[in-house]
Amino acid sequence: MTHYRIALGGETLRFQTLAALMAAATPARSGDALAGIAAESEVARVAAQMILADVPLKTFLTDALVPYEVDEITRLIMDSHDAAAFAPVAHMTVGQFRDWLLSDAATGPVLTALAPGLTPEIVAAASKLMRNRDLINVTRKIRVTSAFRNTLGLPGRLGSRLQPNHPTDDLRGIAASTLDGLTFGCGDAVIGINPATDNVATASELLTMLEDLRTRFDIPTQTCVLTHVTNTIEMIEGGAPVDLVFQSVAGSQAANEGFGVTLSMLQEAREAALSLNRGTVGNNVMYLETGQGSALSANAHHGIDQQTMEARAYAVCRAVDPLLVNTVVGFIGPEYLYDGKEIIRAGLEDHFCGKLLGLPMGCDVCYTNHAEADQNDMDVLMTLLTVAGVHFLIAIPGADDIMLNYQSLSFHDMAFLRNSLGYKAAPEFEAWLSTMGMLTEDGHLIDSAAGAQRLIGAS
Amino acid sequence: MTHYRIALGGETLRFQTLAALMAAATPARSGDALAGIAAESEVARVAAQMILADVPLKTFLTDALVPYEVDEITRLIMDSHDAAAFAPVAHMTVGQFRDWLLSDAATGPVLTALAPGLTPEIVAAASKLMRNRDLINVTRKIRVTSAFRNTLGLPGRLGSRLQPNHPTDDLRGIAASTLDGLTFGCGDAVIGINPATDNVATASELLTMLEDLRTRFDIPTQTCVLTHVTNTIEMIEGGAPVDLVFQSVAGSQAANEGFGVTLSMLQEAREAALSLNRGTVGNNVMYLETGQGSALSANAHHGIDQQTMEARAYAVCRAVDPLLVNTVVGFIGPEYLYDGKEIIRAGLEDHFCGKLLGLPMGCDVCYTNHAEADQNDMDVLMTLLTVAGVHFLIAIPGADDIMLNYQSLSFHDMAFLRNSLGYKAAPEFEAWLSTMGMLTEDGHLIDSAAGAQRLIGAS
Amino acid sequence: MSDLAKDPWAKLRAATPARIGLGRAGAAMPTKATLEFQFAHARARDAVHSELNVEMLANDLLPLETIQVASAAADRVTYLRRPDLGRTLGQGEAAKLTEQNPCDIAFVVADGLSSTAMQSHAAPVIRHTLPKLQGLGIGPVIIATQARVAIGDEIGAAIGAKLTVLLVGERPGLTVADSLGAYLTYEPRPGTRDSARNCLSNIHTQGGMDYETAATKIAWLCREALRRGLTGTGLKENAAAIAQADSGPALR
Amino acid sequence: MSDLAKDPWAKLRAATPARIGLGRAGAAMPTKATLEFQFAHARARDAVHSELNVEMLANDLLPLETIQVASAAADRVTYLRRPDLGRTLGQGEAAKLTEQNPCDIAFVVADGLSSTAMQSHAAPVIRHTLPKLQGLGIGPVIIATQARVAIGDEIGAAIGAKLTVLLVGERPGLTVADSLGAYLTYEPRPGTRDSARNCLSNIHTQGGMDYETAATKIAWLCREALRRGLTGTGLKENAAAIAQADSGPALR
Ligand code: B12
Ligand code: B12
Repeated sequence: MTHYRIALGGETLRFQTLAALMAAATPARSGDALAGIAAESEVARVAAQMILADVPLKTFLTDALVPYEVDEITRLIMDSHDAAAFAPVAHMTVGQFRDWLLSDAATGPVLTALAPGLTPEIVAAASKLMRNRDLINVTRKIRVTSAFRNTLGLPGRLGSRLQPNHPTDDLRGIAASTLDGLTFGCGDAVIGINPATDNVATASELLTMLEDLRTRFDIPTQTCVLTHVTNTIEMIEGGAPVDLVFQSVAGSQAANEGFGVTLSMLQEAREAALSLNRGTVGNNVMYLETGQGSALSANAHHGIDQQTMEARAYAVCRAVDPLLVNTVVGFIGPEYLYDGKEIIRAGLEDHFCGKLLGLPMGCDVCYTNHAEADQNDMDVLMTLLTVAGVHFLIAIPGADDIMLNYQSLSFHDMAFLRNSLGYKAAPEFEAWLSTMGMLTEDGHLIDSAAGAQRLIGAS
Repeated sequence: MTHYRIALGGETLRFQTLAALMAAATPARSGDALAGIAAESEVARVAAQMILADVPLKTFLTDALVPYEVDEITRLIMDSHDAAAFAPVAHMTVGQFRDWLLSDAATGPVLTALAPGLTPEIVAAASKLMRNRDLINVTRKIRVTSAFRNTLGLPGRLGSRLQPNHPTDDLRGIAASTLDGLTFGCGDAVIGINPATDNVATASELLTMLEDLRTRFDIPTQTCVLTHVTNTIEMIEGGAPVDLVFQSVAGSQAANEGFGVTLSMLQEAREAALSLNRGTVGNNVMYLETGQGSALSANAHHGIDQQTMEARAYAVCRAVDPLLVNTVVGFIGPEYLYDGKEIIRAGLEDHFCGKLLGLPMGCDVCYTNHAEADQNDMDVLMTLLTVAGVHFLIAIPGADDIMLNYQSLSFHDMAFLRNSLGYKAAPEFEAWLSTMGMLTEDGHLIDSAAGAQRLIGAS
Repeated sequence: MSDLAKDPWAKLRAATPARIGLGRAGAAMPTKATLEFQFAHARARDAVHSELNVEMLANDLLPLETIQVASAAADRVTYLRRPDLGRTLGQGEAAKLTEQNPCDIAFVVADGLSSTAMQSHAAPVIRHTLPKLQGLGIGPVIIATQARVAIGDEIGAAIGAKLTVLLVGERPGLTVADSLGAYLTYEPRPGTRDSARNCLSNIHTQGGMDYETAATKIAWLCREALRRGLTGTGLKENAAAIAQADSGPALR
Repeated sequence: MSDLAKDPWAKLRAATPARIGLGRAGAAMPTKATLEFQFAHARARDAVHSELNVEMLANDLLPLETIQVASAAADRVTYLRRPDLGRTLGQGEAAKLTEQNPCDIAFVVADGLSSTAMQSHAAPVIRHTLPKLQGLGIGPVIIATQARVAIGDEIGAAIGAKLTVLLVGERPGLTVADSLGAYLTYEPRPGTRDSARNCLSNIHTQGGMDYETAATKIAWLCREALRRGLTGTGLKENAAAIAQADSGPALR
C-alpha cells in the first residue's frame, strides 16, 4: 500500500511511509545511505520534497515516526506538545510553514512563542525544504538566552566553550590549555573537560582544579567535567563543586540506553544540580551534546533519517531547560557525514532545528581525519553559524583535540569571529576580560600579548 | 638543477621552479591537475607552502613567472610597479607578509596605500598560505569605492548587477527580467545584458532599450551590453548611449589574444567612453570579467597555476580604473573548479587578490550543471563574500541564466543578504528605491508586493 | 490595475522563459519555486551524462553521408574532466578522414555537453542550411562523440575543408537542456584560437534561435568567410546584410 | 617576569602535548603554526589508510597463539563507509573460531581506524597484562582486520569466551596517530550495547596512558567483571581499588 506518490517528469515516484518520505526528502548524506533509506536519485529527492511540502503539519502529531508505545522520547514529545502555542500554524502544510517562517510575519518573538507548539519532526521536515540561506535567515531572527554565572545568547554575542582536554587528564596540562584559551577570551559558555578516564575520583579532581582556577581569577563563568550523568550525580553527592550536569543524548530511547541514560536520570541529575544553587545570574544547570549519526551508529534509529533522529534528541534537551546544547556535528566520521559539504549542511540544520525548538543551540564545528574535510570547511561553517546567531562554539588549543582525536575550532578562530566579525563574549565575561586588560575599547582582543602575559604571569 | 627543496617527515621534496612551487602550494583544484602542475600529494602541497612561506617578496619582482619579453601583461606589471608603495613590506617573506596582513597593523588605509606596490604574483602567493577565514579577515578591512551614476563600495553596502539575459535578445523579454530585478532592489552596480548574438545593431538596440527604461524611471544606475570591446567602440562611434565598456580579460597576452583583445584596445575603449562624459557622481567607465581557468582553457597559461593567472588578469583591470570587476567563479565548469568546495575557495581567493590589488572586486557566484555543486554551495559563497565585504554580486531571475546556461544568484538572494544580513544598496540607488516605496525605513525590501506593483503597473 | 494586482506578472511572463515573477516568502524564494528549480537541476545533470545515439542521428541526416569519429576521451567521466582529450581525435580515428576529397565546407556534429541538443537539432539545422549553400562543395557530415569545439580543427584539417561548421551541444541549462551552438572556423588546423572562429548560440525550440534564422546566419557567415578568407573577430555578423541575403525559401 | 616576557609559554608548554602558546598574527594563527597543522593533517590522513602488517604483529605476539580473521568489509574504502560491515565477520571467517575451547578471556586485536596503533602497542599491552591475569583461562589472540569494536562480540561468542578484551586503533588525531583503545565486554554476543562495555582509551607513548597503567586497569576490570558478572555502566573504574590491587611486578 503506497501512502505517498507523485507524478514527475513522466514517471510516478512512491514512498511507502512518512518515515521513508522524510528520509528521501533529506539533502544527501552518507549516514542515510548507510541506513539504506536515502533517496535513490536526485529526482527522487525532489519528488519526496514536493510531496512533503504538501503534508499538513498536523500529520506529525498523529503519525508518530517512532511508536509511542516503545519510545519514551515519542511519549515526551507527544505528551508535552502545547496545542495553544501550535494554533497559529496548525492549518499549515510543511511547505506553507516554510514560507511563513521566512516571511516577515514570523518575527523573533513570534517564533519564541511558537516553540512549545513545535515538535522535532515538524522542524526537521521544514528544514528539509530549506536552502542553506533559508536556515540562516530563520535562525538569525530567533533569540534564546540562558544563564548561570553569565548571560548567554544576547544579540551580537557569541559564546565559546573552552575545551582543554588531555590524554591522561593531567591537571597541569589541562590548566595550561585553559590558560591558553582564557588569553584568547574563550570560555564564557563553559570551561568543559572531556575526561579521558571513566572514574569519579579523577573527575572530581579535575572539577576542583577548575573551581580553584575560576575563583582565583574571579572568572564569571561555569565549569564542567563531561563525564557520564551517573558519575556527576555521584560527584554531587560527594560534595564536588558541580556547576553543570553534562550528558550526551540521542533521539530514541534505545539510543539513549546505548548511552546508559534515561529521561528520569536526566531529571534526577538536574534536580541534584539545582539543589546546589551555584548559579549567580541564572539557574540553567544542564549541558547536553548531540550529533547526527549516534542513533544509527547504535542501531537504534528505527528506520528514521539521521537528521530527524537528531532533532528528536532536542526534545530530550528541551525537557531539562539547559544552559547549553551543542551538536558535535562532524565528530563521529564520514560514515554519517561524508565531507565538508555534508558537515556544513548538517551544522546549519541542527542549529536551525534546535533554535526553532527554543534551545540555546551551539555547535562543535568539527571533523575527523577519516572524513573528506579540512579546516577550510570549518572556517565556512563557523562563519555561517556565527552569522546565523549561534549560541556558542567550541574552541580548543590549535583546533587539535589531543584526546578525542578530531579537529574543532581553535581559540584563534573565536578571536577572528569577535575581532573581525564584531561579535562579543557574554557581557559579564567581557567585563572580566576588560578588567584583565585583554580587550580593546570596542571589545576586540588586543593585538599585543600583554593581557595574556598578565594572566600567565599570575598563574 | 633543483631550486627549491625541503626535508619533511623523513623525505626531501623538490620543486624545480618558482612556477612549480606556486602551483604545488595552491589548494587542490581540478584545473591545476588538468594542467599537470598540481601537488602530487597533500604532504607535497604543505611542503611547497612551507618553502613558499620563506620566499622573499622581492623574488617576484625579479623572477617573472611569464617572461617579460613575450608577455605584455608581465611588462605592465613590472613597469607599473610602485617601489615606494612597496617599501613597507619590501623586506618580508611571503609568510611574514601573510602574518602582517592579518595583524592589526595592516589597517584598511594602510592596505589601500600598499596596493600599487603589490603585484598579482605577490598577492597570489600570500593567498596560498591563507585559510578561508584569513582571506575573509583581510578583505573585510579593505575599502575600494568606485562611482559612475552612484557610489559603490561604501561600508555596509553590497552592490548587485542585474543580469536580464535572453536566448534571442528579445527586447520585451529582457525588459521583463529587468523589471523583475528592480522590484527586488537589484541593479545598482549595473544593469548588464550578455547579448546572445554578436552584432553591433542588436547590441545598440538593447542599449537603447535599457537607456529608455533607466531614464523613464530616473534610476541612478548604469547600463551595459557585454559585447566584445571592439563592438562597444563601434557603438560609441555610432552614437549609442554607452555607459560602460565591457570586456572579458585573462592573465596572459596569449589568453587575451584568444579573447581578441590587447591592452591598447582596452585603453582606447576607455578613452572613447570617457569622452562621452556620461557619469554623474564618478567617471569609472570600465567593467571587466575574469575567471579561473580561462587561460588554461585557451592553452595560454605558460605552465602557471590558474589562480596566479587569474590574479594577473587583475593587473589588466587595474590599468583601466574600472567601476566593476568580477570573477565569474564557477562559470566554465568542473574541468577548472571541480565542486562546491573548490568554487568557494576560488571565489574567496579571487576576491582577496582583487581587493588587495585595489580593485572594486565583485563576484558572479555560480556553477554549471556539469559541476558537482548546487545552490546550497552558492548560499555559502555569497554569504561569505558578503561578510568579506564584496563590492557587488550578480543576480538573475530565479538564479537561472536561460542564455548562458548556468546558475548564479537569484534576485531573492540579494534581498536575503540585504534584509537578513543588513547590507544596503548604493546610497543613490537606495534613495531611489525608497522613493519608489520599495524599502522599509531600515532599508529592507518591504514584505508586500506593493512597490513591485507600482513599478510594473507603470511599465 | 485590479488585474495587475491579481498577477502583475502575467503579461511580463509571456515575454521570456526566464524565471520571473516567482513571488517571495519574505526575502526567500517560495517553496514551490525552490522545488521546481531543484527538479530542473536534477534533470539538467542527467542531460550532461546522457549519450548520443549516433545511429539515430546518422539516420536523421540521410541521405547525407556521415562518418563517425571518437575523441581521445574514452568515456563521459573522462570527457568531463579532460577537455584536452575532447579536443583531439582518438588514436586511429584520423585515418577515417584522410581519404576524403577536399571540400569548401565540412559540417561537424559534436555531442559537446548536451547530446540531447545534437539528437534534436543537428539534422534540422543542417537540412535548413544546405539549400542556402548552393554552389559550394559540401563534404560528408562528421559525427564526433565525446567532443569539444576545437576537435573540428583537427577534423577540418584532416579532411581538407576550407571551412568547418561545427554544431555542438551547449552545456545544458536549467530551463533549456538542449541548446545547440554553431562554431565556424576558416582554414581549420590544430591550435586555432577561439578568436579566429565565429559563433552562433542558443539554437533551440524553447524561445531560442529558430532553425531558419540559424540557417540563414550560418549560410551568410559561410559565404562571407570564404569570400574574405577569415572567420573570427575580423568577421562581424551584419544583421542588415543577412536580412537582404536571405532569399532562399522559408522552410520554417 | 622578564623570562616570562620572553616566552611566557615555555613552562606551560611542557605540561601538555596540546598546541598551546602558538602566538598570533592579529586574530589568526601564525603562518608557521598553520602549516605545521596542515602537515599533521596530511600525515593523519595517511595513517587512516595504512594497512596492518598482520605477520609482523603475530610475530610480536609470539609465543602466544594467534588466529587471523577478516571483517565483512573487503577493503579500506568500504571499511570507512560501511561500519556495519566492519562489525561483522566476513563469510566463512567464523569457522576459524568455533573449534576453540571455551576460555575466560579472549584478547581481540582490531585495526580499527589506526593500524599503526595496533602495530606499535597491541603486543606490549598484552604482554604487560597477562602476568596480572594469572589463574584465569586465556584463549588465543584473535587478530581482526578492517574491524570495528563490535566485531569482538561475534568473535567472543564464537570462541565461547566469558569476556573479551578488544584492543582497537582509535581514530588518528593530529598530534597522536597511534592511540589504542581497550574495550571490555562481558558475555559478548552480537547485538551487545556499548553501554554494556567498559572502555580505556588513549593508550600510547606520547603523553598517553602507559602500558603498565593500562595493563593494571585492564586486569582489575577483568577480574571485577568476571567476579560481578557484568561490564558497562554498572561497573565503574575505582582508582583507589586499582592502586591497591596492583601488586604485580612493575615492568615499566
Ligand atoms: C567516536 C566516539 C564516540 C561516538 C561513537 C559512535 C561511533 N560510531 O564511533 C559517540 C559520539 C556516539 C560516542 C559516545 C559516547 N562516548 Co565516546 N568516543 C569516541 C572516540 C572519540 C573515538 C572512538 C574510536 O576511535 N573508536 C575506534 C573505532 C574503530 O571504533 P568503532 O567500532 O568504530 O566505534 C565504537 C567505539 O567508538 C565505541 N565507543 C565510543 N565511545 C564509547 C564510550 C564507551 C564508554 C564505550 C564503552 C564505547 C564507546 O562505540 C562505537 C560503536 O560501537 C573516543 C575517544 C578516543 N580517543 O578513542 C571517545 C570515548 C571512547 N567515548 C567516551 C564516552 C565517555 C562516551 C559517552 C559515554 C559520553 C557520554 N557521557 O554520554 C558516549 C556514550 C557511548 C556509548 N555508546 O556508550 C570516552 C570513554 C571514557 C572511558 N574511559 O570510559 C572516550 C574515551 C572519550 C572521552 N574521554 O570522553 N563516542
Ligand atoms: C563557456 C563559455 C565561455 C568560456 C569558454 C571556455 C571553456 N573552456 O568552455 C569563456 C568564459 C572563456 C568564454 C569566453 C568568451 N565568450 Co563565451 N561562452 C561560453 C558559454 C557559456 C558555453 C559554451 C559551451 O557550452 N560550449 C560547448 C562546449 C562543449 O564547448 P568547449 O569546446 O568545451 O568550449 C569552447 C567553446 O565554449 C568556445 N567559446 C566559448 N565562448 C566563445 C565565444 C566565441 C565568440 C567563440 C568563437 C568561441 C567561444 O571556447 C571554448 C574553448 O574552445 C556560451 C553560451 C552558450 N549558451 O553556449 C558563451 C558564448 C559562446 N560566449 C560568448 C562570448 C561573447 C565570449 C567572449 C567573446 C566574451 C568577451 N566579450 O570577451 C569570450 C571570448 C571567447 C574566446 N575565447 O574567444 C558568446 C558568443 C556570442 C556570439 N554569438 O558570438 C556566448 C554565446 C555567450 C554570450 N552571448 O555572451 N566563453
